[in-house]
Amino acid sequence: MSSNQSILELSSITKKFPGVLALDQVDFNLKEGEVHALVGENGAGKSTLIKIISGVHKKDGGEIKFKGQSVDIKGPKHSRKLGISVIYQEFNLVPYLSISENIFLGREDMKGQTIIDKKEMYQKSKKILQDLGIDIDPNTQIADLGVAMQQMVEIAKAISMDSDIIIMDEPTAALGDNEIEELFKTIDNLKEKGISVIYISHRLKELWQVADRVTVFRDGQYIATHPISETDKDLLITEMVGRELKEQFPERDAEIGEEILAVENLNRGDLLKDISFSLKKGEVLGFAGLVGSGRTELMRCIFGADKMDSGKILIDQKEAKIENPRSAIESGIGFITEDRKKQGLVLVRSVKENISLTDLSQVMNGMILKDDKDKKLAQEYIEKLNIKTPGEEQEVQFLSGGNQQKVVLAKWLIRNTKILIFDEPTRGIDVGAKKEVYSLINQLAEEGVGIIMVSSELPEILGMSDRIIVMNHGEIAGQMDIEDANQENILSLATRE
Amino acid sequence: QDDFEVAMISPALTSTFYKATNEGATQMAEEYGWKLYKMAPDRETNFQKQVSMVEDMIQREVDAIALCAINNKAVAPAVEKANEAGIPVFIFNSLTELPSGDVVTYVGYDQRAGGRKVGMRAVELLHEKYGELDGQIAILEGVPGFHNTERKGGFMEILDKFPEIEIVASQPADWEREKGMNVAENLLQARPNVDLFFGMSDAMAQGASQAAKSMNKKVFTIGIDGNPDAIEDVGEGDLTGTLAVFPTEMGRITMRSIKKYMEGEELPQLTVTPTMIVDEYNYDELPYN
Amino acid sequence: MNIIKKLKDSLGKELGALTGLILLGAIMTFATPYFLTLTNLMNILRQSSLIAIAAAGMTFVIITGGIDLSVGSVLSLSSCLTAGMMVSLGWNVWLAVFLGLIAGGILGIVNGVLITRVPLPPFISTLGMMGVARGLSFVYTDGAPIYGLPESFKYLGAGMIGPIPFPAILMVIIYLISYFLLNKTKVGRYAYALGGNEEAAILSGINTKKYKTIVYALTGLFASISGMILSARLDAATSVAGDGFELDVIAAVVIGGTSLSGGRGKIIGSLIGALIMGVVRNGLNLLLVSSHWQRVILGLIILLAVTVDVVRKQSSEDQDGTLSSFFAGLKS
Amino acid sequence: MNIIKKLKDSLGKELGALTGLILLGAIMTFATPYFLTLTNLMNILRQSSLIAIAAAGMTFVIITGGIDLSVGSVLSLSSCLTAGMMVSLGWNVWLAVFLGLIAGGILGIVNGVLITRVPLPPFISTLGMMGVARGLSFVYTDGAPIYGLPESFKYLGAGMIGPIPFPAILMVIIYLISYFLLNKTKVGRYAYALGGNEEAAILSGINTKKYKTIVYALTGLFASISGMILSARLDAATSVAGDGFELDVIAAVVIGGTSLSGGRGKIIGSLIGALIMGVVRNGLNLLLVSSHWQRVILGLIILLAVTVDVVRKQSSEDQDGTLSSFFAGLKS
Ligand SMILES: Nc1ncnc2c1ncn2[C@@H]1O[C@H](COP(=O)(O)OP(=O)(O)OP(=O)(O)O)[C@@H](O)[C@H]1O
Ligand SMILES: Nc1ncnc2c1ncn2[C@@H]1O[C@H](COP(=O)(O)OP(=O)(O)OP(=O)(O)O)[C@@H](O)[C@H]1O
Ligand SMILES: O[C@@H]1[C@@H](O)[C@@H](O)OC[C@@H]1O
Ligand SMILES: [Mg+2]
Ligand SMILES: [Mg+2]
Repeated sequence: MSSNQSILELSSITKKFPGVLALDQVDFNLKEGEVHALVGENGAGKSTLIKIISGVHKKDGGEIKFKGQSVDIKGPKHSRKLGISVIYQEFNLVPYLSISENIFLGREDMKGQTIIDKKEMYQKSKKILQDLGIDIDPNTQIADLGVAMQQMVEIAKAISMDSDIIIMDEPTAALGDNEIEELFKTIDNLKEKGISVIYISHRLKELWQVADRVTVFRDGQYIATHPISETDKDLLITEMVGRELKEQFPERDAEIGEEILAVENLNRGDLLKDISFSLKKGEVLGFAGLVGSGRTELMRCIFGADKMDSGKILIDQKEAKIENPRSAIESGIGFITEDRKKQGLVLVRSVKENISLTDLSQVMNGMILKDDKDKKLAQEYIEKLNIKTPGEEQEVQFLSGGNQQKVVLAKWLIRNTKILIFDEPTRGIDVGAKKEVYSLINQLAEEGVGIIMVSSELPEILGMSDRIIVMNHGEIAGQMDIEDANQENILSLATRE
Repeated sequence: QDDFEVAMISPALTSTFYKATNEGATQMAEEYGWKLYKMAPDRETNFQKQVSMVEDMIQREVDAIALCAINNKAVAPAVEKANEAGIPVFIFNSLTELPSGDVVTYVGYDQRAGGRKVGMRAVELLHEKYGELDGQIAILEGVPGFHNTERKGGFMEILDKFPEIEIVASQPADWEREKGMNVAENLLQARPNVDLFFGMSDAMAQGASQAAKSMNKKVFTIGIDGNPDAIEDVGEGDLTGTLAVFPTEMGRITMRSIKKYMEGEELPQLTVTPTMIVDEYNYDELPYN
Repeated sequence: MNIIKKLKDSLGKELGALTGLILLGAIMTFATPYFLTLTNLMNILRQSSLIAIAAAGMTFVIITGGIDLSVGSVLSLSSCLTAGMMVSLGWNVWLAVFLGLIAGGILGIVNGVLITRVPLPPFISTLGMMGVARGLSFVYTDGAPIYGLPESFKYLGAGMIGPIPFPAILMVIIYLISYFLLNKTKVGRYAYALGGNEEAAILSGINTKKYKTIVYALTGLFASISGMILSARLDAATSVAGDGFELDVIAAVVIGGTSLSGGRGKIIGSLIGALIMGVVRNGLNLLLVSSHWQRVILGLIILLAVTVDVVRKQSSEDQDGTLSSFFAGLKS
Repeated sequence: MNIIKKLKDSLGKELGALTGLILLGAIMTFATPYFLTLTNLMNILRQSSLIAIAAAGMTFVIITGGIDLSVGSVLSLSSCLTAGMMVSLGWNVWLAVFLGLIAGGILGIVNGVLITRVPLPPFISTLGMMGVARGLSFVYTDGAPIYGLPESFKYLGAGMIGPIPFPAILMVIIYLISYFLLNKTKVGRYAYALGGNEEAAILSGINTKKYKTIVYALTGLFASISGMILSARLDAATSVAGDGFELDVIAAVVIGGTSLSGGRGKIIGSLIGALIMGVVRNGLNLLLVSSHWQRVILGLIILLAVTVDVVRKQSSEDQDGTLSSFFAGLKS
């Protein structure tokens, strides 16, 4: 339970990265047994603060007081010794080690000086997992686990350290609503034990479920701290972006035309069972569902990235032979993957090269690439999509997340794609960038593009779709028009056993 | 003549043979007050490096080049370049003429005759062992080239006359000791009754002797070269015998020839050096060292 | 000014290598009067051409994130085949050369197929091919050199056009072609893309298998061109030719600034890398440094070149924060 | 039943390699009467020990996701140093051996430091070291063999304990130690961890630099043990010893089922891999297959072994879809 005793006090913390002032004299105060949320736009400095607390980065200025005493945190090991454990934004598990080996990585129990005590760690892990309500053999390899279970292992790892402070950097980004609920229960348990939690999330709505207080950062600066009960979403958003951001989901005025894509009786192993649906010109079709319900898998099949076992795909009412992404693209489909860095972009190459990648013939004369054409094409889309970059030669890795997402979009737009699949188009990007993506989707729909939008964020599904399909265990659990949709009926379809 | 520069380019130093030729050459160079540049690629198969070395020495404008090449075709164009640059070329450890290019003199022994001498000794040894003409011989060859062809050719000239003695294998071991050991070890497995290894250079014969030892086999091992360490091995009974061609002396003779040439003396095209079979009875009374 | 900037841009990272080359040249000129002469420079070009030509192909492979350990064996096998066709079979020289080059290309294609279809990691696939091709070369020649190559063939190794050795001309032509392929055609663009992010390339509709295979084929082809030059120079084709060659070639590419992790690199860098190795070997020979020390020095140069590259990258980040923003960018 | 399952589990993927070894053994036994004799089996052990011992170290390196191209050169340099100390300086045999091993370890540490501190990619760092160590070995010996090693030293190569060659005993000991290190101590655990996910290892507070360096030091040390055995057997230490050895060693590890991408592998697999290579070489010799064809066949075996591995992995994934779900689960 939350007391008034501060366990961690940060004052005037400053952190410079070359060319970036990531943190500018920020303050942050964590009380015993409280869940303290930290919010801010992409790049506001949240993760940086965490990494300073956990000893990954050295602070350039300011003071850290832990349990009332000034400390100089020397590294991850040191911070852990102090009783701080972190669930980082990126997964940090070793795929080919077991659950228990991962939980105790770096602090193995030893028999004597040299021998690792496997049994002891196995027993301890079993206990911790049981406490979390998870029934799984701690000898299981991480590589054999699903996303949600991996996140649970991270949580188990954090808890096993008997820490006083647990920091969670976007723990729910990869979780579905069910797992999120489990997580929240766990957090409540921790709180009861007097453990303090720093909780970072872009899903503001969650905060009212878990947090006691919330602190807002903007551009590396401390803005405000509120008890959660004394604030609301609009206020937080205003503080985060520094301006009022009305109407998250812009209006769309698209004419819904004739059927452009139809999927009939598509099957793939146990993952996808008898899927049929259709998409019309100018329509935004939302796909909702829990994590692992098979949405990404379905899109990959439609796009030819995975093979279907049986089923038909019709484009413009004609059967299309889709064998690989190439033939899908030639049939007019574009796919904005859920993971832009792993699947969407060649990070070490320029904006220009990334944009023309899907259709080099546009920038070629015969067999020869024309640099001027290539440049012109890139410039055109940089302008059109308002991509913030010093120029078309900039390597994509140096752009911010939202702008990277726009580059991915551009590479499909150059093809005049008829059908665009967006898989989690706003994952990990901030409110401002989100709105721009929504506007682009609308604009495309208005131009007659058929759009499929897979998203795990219900408000987004509800705010953007004309029609919604809910998936559950690889099947279509239900379809509804937007007028009939609300959070409750989507969730009940998504969670029905 | 303080600044007289000679480049002595060997095929490699993996055989102590060229250590010995270098040694002999160095003694004379010191006596004459010459600068001697001793060069060699890492191994005898690496002719392309040797060619580059000759080219680079031409650039360096040395006054004479002494050269031994396992592959005489490969070096011929470089020798021609030396001719163009007016640098005299001396070949050592070979009497076989290059396909092109002018050489002042070839310093070496008749390798075919050497092969014959070893062949004779091999027949004697086997005859002694069995009391009749019988037995099996395995040959360890060097990197293909005229050294190889001549020595093997001479050996076979003799052995062809004794069909009772079987040549059970003839495999390359690149003039190297380690390869000689590995090949011999393999042969001793596949042909367990081999009586005698003819290593066409001492290094390979020494490798064969090691192989036999580690497999607990008694076999004769004969080489060609008479390198100082091989002579020692003969003394210690590790090597049955070798055709001594006195490499140290060959190095000296090479330098003497250069000296004579510089002094305007007319040299014969071939400068033949001595050879003799060395075994446990005569290893300590050799005419040169 | 503008031209200098443009040159700087287009050379990019290779500027480091170029500076290195110029520096080495200056040192050698200073250290020995024999270095800076026309004939010596031509020697260097001729001596460097073997590594340089194979390095052009290797650059493509490394840009795709791969590696080709089989270039030395391919060099040997293709040159032995050509020699055999000319000498034993008495075929027309240019037909034999043509078929030898084709053989090199096919060996490359086999690599490509193993890498894209099984799929095997490039290191393994080309390691296996290294053994197989070298073995076949031994089998074909029975370990003995093939001598007596036709005069017209030897031109490939010893010919001169004016003062310039023919292999040097060939090298320049290969680099022009490679530059063109890498910067002006799909092959190059896709090589960068799939080396940078193979999955993204596939999902962008690129036939990555095809283009990877092309790249390995090219490397096999270029390696066999080096093979022709070598056997023409030595007037013999041998099964031991090009032993250890792969590491020299990789070293040239790496010294030239191409990163082994794929996705980046410039063709001109590899040429400079090969020339650096050539200048060092030649200069040290002229300085009478033993070939033993030369090995040590070349090893150190590899370490130094890449260290300089790494350090420069780090410090340029310190100036503009690019890499850190890259790491920052790595998060979702 | 239980024991078999346990064995199967602990051998894991290596079961494939073991099956291969047994199969090869059966074929050879069938094909030639010379194969299945005590002395021949002992021969195989002795011959395989060189590669096997260095492969034990290489296994650690590859599990960390690295590679060590310098083992052959380190083998040569350390054995030449030891020989020099014994022969030219007349030092005590065991002191010389000890110092030679230390030298090998130090070369490994230098690799480790370059890799962790500069940081250089392992391929580059050990490629550079390969040149430097080989060069120093040439410099030290002037390229000529050092011979006349003391009798007591030769025991390392030629000694027998009962019917068993001493190198084979040494090999078994090294594998027991390696098994222990890899499975029971932090060194092994952390090797797996940092090969599987280096960032996670760092964030778990593991001193990855230290453990990587230890692993390279171990490899240098083991390579120099192989070096001692080789020079003891040859009764000479040579600067060309172990040329190309690195590729044999890597091949043994890979045939044994350790993945070049790091994070997985078993030590016993590498022993089996080395034995497979030994059995093939020995058996083909007994069958009088020319060394030329042997090269071809060994190349094919590398390709085959890894292909089988890849295919088996694919089919096992098709059954349980686990690995793909892991990849699906890697969030950005
Ligand atoms: N290692 C680093 N090197 C250089 N710059 C960095 C580094 N890590 C973060 N930054 C920069 O510091 C600023 C703050 O980044 P930080 O990761 O803390 O943001 P965040 O609030 O966690 O954002 P997000 O919501 O996207 O996770 C950004 O401008 C980022 O680019
Ligand atoms: N390429 C693949 N091969 C095999 N299985 C996969 C693959 N991709 C996903 N899966 C598995 O298929 C199931 C459906 O996953 P999918 O990613 O399609 O779900 P989703 O509804 O899109 O969820 P998410 O929100 O995580 O993207 C999961 O069990 C997942 O682990
Ligand atoms: O290495 C060999 C050497 O020992 C001598 O015999 O000549 C031929 C070879 O060069
Ligand atoms: Mg963050
Ligand atoms: Mg998904």
